[in-house]
Amino acid sequence: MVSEGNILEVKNLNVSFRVRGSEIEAIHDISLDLREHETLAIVGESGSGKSVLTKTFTGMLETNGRISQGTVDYKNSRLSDLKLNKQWTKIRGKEIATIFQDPMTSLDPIHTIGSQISEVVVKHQGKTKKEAKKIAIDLMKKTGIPNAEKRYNEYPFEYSGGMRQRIVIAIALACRPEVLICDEPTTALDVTIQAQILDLIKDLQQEYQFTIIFITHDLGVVASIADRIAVMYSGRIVEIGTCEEIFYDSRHPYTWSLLSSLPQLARKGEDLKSIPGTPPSLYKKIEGDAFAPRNQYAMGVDFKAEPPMFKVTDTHYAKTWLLDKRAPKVEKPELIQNLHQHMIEMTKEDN
Amino acid sequence: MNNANRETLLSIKDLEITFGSGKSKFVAVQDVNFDIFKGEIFSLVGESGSGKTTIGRAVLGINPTSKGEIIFEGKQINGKISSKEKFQIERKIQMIFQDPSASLNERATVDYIISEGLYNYKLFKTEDERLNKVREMLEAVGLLPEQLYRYPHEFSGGQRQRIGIARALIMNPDLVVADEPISALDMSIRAQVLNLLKKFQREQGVTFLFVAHDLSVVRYISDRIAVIRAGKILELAETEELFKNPIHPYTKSLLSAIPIPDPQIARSRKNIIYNPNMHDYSIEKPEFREIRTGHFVYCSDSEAIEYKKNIKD
Amino acid sequence: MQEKTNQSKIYEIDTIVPIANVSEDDFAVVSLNSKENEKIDTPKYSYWGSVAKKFFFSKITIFMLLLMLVIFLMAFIQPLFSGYNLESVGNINDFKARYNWPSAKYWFGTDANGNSLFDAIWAGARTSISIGVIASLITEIIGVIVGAVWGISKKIDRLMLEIYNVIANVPSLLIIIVLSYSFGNGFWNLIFAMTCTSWIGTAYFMRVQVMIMREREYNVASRTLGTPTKRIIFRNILPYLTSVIVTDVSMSLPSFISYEVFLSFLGVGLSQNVPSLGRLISQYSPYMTSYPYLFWLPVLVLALITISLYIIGQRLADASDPRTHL
Amino acid sequence: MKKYLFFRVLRSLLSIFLVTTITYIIIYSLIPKRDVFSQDPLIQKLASSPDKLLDYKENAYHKMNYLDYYDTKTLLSKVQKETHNSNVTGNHSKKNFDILNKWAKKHGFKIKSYPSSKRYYAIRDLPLWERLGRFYGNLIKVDTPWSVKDKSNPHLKRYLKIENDKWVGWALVGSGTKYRYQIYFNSLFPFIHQNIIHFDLGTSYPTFSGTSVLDVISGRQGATVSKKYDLGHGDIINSADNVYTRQYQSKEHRNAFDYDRYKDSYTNLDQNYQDPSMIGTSFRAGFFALIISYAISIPMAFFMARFKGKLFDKIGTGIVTLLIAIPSLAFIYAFRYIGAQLFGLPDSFPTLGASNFNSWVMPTVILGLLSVSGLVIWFRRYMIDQQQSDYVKFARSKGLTDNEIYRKHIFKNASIPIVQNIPGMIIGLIEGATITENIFAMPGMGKMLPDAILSHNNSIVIGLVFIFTTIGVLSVLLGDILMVIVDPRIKLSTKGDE
Repeated sequence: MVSEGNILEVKNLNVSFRVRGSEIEAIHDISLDLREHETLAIVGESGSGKSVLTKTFTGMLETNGRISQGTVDYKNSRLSDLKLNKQWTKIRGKEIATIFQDPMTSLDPIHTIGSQISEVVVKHQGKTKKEAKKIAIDLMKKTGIPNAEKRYNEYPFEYSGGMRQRIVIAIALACRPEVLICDEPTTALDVTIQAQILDLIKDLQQEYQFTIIFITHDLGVVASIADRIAVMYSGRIVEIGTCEEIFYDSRHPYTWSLLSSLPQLARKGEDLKSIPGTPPSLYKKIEGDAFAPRNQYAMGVDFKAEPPMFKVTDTHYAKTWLLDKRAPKVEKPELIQNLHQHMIEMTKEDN
Repeated sequence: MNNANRETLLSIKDLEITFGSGKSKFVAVQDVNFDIFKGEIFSLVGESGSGKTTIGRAVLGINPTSKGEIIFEGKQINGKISSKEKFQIERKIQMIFQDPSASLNERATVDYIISEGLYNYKLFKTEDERLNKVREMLEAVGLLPEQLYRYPHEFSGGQRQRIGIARALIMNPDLVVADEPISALDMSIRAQVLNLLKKFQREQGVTFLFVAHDLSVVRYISDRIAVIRAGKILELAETEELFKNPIHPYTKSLLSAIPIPDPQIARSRKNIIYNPNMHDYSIEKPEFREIRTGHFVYCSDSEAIEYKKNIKD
Repeated sequence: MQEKTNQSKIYEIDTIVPIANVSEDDFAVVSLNSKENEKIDTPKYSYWGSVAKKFFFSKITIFMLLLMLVIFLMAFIQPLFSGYNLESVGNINDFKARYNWPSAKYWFGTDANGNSLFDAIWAGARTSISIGVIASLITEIIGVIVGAVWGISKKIDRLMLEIYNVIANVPSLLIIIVLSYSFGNGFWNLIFAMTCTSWIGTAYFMRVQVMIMREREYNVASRTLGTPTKRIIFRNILPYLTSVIVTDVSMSLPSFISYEVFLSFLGVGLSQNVPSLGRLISQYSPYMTSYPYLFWLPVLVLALITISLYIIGQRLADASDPRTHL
Repeated sequence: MKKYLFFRVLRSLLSIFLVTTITYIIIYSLIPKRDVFSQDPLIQKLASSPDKLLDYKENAYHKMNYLDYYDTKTLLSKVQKETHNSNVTGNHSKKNFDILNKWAKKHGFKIKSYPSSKRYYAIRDLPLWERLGRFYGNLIKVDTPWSVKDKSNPHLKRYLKIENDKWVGWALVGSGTKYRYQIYFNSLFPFIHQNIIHFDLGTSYPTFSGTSVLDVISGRQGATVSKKYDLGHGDIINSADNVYTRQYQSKEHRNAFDYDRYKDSYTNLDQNYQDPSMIGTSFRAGFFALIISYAISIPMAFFMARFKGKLFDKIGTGIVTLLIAIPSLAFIYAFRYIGAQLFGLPDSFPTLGASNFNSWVMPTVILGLLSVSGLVIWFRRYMIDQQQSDYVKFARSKGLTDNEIYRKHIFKNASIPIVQNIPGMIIGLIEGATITENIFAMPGMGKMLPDAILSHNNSIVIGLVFIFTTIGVLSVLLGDILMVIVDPRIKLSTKGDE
């Protein structure tokens, strides 16, 4: 049972994979609440475990992966206890739907676009095929497909990337889900299409009132869409807060680095701020703070003990020793100190 | 900067590139004109299918051209040229690829990958000299000499891309075509690669043709930017000029699509959608015109007048 | 367990979190060695080392390898001592020597002519294995080379495709039968008949693989570095195809042996005086019920040869696929 | 699309032509022509009379298109007709030789004399290209109302009409044609039959001596059977005649009894035999083997992929590995043994004959089983490849059950390459049939091939190569067309160019 106002709750979740005889931990001690009707963005680089985390919500972990500890609750059911595919089919689509990164391959290449939408309408809304076709065409129109009646009978290869992603969204909508997981839905798309898809998702959320989990590696993308942002690194949530808190008042050095390295913030003539090195290999056991070796503010303690979650405000938490009383008071990098002011100036200047 | 005084390294004139023939003929690039000056980073920005990569590959001689000229250091390098000449030009123009995992030979060591071009052009006298060159290059891209005999798949994405850069730059090229070198990388890694390219431009005077789809990345790195759509260049200007005075509606739409990393501004911002049917070119034919010094736009006469009126300074 | 609960606990900002073994001094910013971040933690990778490790990992593979070794040694050494002659009828009138069931003296028994089946089988196995190995080698070498060139060069593609289309439409057994009929019987004639067109199948297969490879970015990269085509084939393309080639060999070896057996069974192919497993099987097939050992023992040896070859080949192909090395 | 199809068919025909021609050239240039007699018992019998032996041999070569051969009588009639010189005889004399030799030089012949009688005869070796020319020149024969040229029957009517014939029912009936019934219908597959176009692949020798190759392969076999023909008015005739094959018979060869029965000149006809033809036997076995093979492999591969890594998959993989690794000969023997011992099925086709269902069971089932391993491996592979694809992941995330995903999406996608493989299966079946038919002594085309080779029946070998190649080429064509039907992404017009 989840608490009032929440739709999904994750508690102390650990997920591990068996690879060539050894156990690899992909998710480490994550706790997370998802509020009803909110948009939660999960930001992290590849390998940080952001997709693995959401796969536990729909039972789509690869066969060598398992939840080794902790619980996932959705409304009245404990998802972490579901084992059989049959049990999951009650959740997938109908309750929690997912759209994936690559719209080019998400659709079955040899079935018509229309049939792939109405298949879901028939399944989840219990309509006849004829009714389903009408609903499908409506959904196509709603997601911005021009000439929907005609394009209903076309095949995926006749659609462009942006159009396919709209279809993928239409299919997800046809499930009437409570939660929509968007797993990097715009990464493979061009910038202008990305902006349009983001607008579309926003508009549809207004209309259908579902909850969104938006996964991305680009912090810049989520500013316009997220209510809350969780930053992940190496299988851990290192900072979580409202969108404003993350952008204007972040506390974790990794979040600082992510923000500083955004090209939109770069200053002409200076080097871009970059995060040195590469994310830790999952094969190696992490001691202390996973980010420590790349952290310019790293302290001795970071190599010895894993930092706990510190509460900054009721909505804002960060997992770094810098928030311990003993730590030196470190200012965040100058580049992102007056982010809002800076961005206002820049947008003015650029017309 | 006055462009007239700058030395042109690469000049593209009336370039047209087509694929296929007969009914399935497809014009990928048309009427493309631009110059790249020595030592600058010139960016070609457009969406997928706009023909930007095709132009980059034509410069490298990978895609054949159907019309027009590509002139490099005063000599035409497209069309029919002798294989000997081609071989010599191949050394001077190098490429950095988009996908670091696909563009490295997984069955070869880093040593071989970086030395491949050296072997082909016999750019060393002794084995020691070659090894030294490779080690230096490895260092220059921030990798460790001890990783010389490792295989690409042992490296992370960002590291692999740096191997790709090392392989191209060890050839001492005059021009490097960087084809979306960061779009396959994680946000946090991108800066490393961009800084590295900038460093080579600054320190060794390498000229870059930087192909990208994202204006935000390009702004930081490039000296001049050309915006391309559907095989035609729509606008070309110096970077700051383009951002301050975007003229073509398509450029405006591209700029409006750049994500703003600020929740308050991002939420209130409107996305401009470009409709290519807004231009009426049925009577007046569009041309690539210089609207103000160094700022070119693809437009008709009446549009040009309109655009000039709206320029602010 | 203590530690786990500790981790999950949330602390107010600016509190002192109790932890063991940490002093005040640990809360000072330390300088980082940026090179340290570039280090690779995994042990060094060697392709062939990993292939060997993966290959010898399975007990079945080792068993099959031993089995194959024993069979090969027997087939190539035993006939040197036995002096077996297929057409020898010296013992035909010695009734004691005829139709002996397997025993300590005649391990595999004797046939109607009083010849030892044990000797016959190894002499036959030698022929059959030789044919399989030689034919596979020829097919594979020609096929891989032609296929590589075919896949790279667009010029010869059209012509080769037409040739391939003509040949591929004809059942290969038909080609082999007709050719070995036309060229007459004999060991090398048979090999020629078998390999005359078989290479084109391999070549076509290689062509498709090479064409998939050819457009990969790293080959384009090599071209921009001025690498000549020959080196692209040998350094960039063929190394990727080892597992594909090994798979192909592991399929073609048993099939050539099978062809030989069948042709000899029909009485086409090898000369009358050459022993082969196919000939033994065909010769002894009437005894299937009366003296079953005569028929089933050659069949068994034949099956063991092809099974061991096939399984070893498949395992080697698996092992040489780097995706399995992780 | 139409243009593509046209060129596609043209290329297929070219393939058939090339393969047949090459085979023809190889066989006729590499195999010594005297080999054809190596199995011929008549040679021994004729050894005592060298003239007859020589005549026999040269006649055989003549039939096989190695050479043109005129014995003394024919030679003389030719020469006399042309030179109007009735004095010339075949006897050994300078004068005769000169006259004959003069004619021979003009026509490229050589005059030779028989070993014992010393009488003259003429031969002309045919160059390979001329033999090939004759082969292709005679390949297709079209029957028209002007086909029959019989001087003894000047009033023969020449027509084609559709009528209700009392022997065969409604048919397109011809007169002046070689065959009486140009198009007719009956209960035999494919129900509509024609006699307008006939293929002539040469004459069989030494086995089935003198019969046309195509008749050997496509003619029914076994004992004759009588059939009842109800001609109306209570007129019922019991006859073994196969009335569908009625051909024109000239007056001089006419048999009065037959003429009385059929009331026209079409009295030359085949008998009804009880067993299917060679081609029919092979087709029947091949068709059902194909069905058996798909019926076993598709579900097997489906469930192996569905439960990948589970017990069923492991057992299946083991079986498939064994099937691939064991030589087909050993496999067939083992299966034949099991079938005979456990189910009492005949281990040879002729034991019970073609009319008994049990004779067909083992050869057909085994032929089907031979292709199972390959099909299972590929289909399982395709299914597993599909399992990894993104659309399956997406289908799962939209709440489809595994059953729905496998049935609607994975199976259909994996079927596309399988459709493309159908031609390969058919070609494989031809190979398999060569083996099974031999082992079961089944009178089909597969058995005929080695039989023809062992008896040096070159015409049959070439005929079989022609037929097998045609089947192969047509099945590839069929596969390509099927692909276009099942896969929306492929358009024929582009496929040929790329």
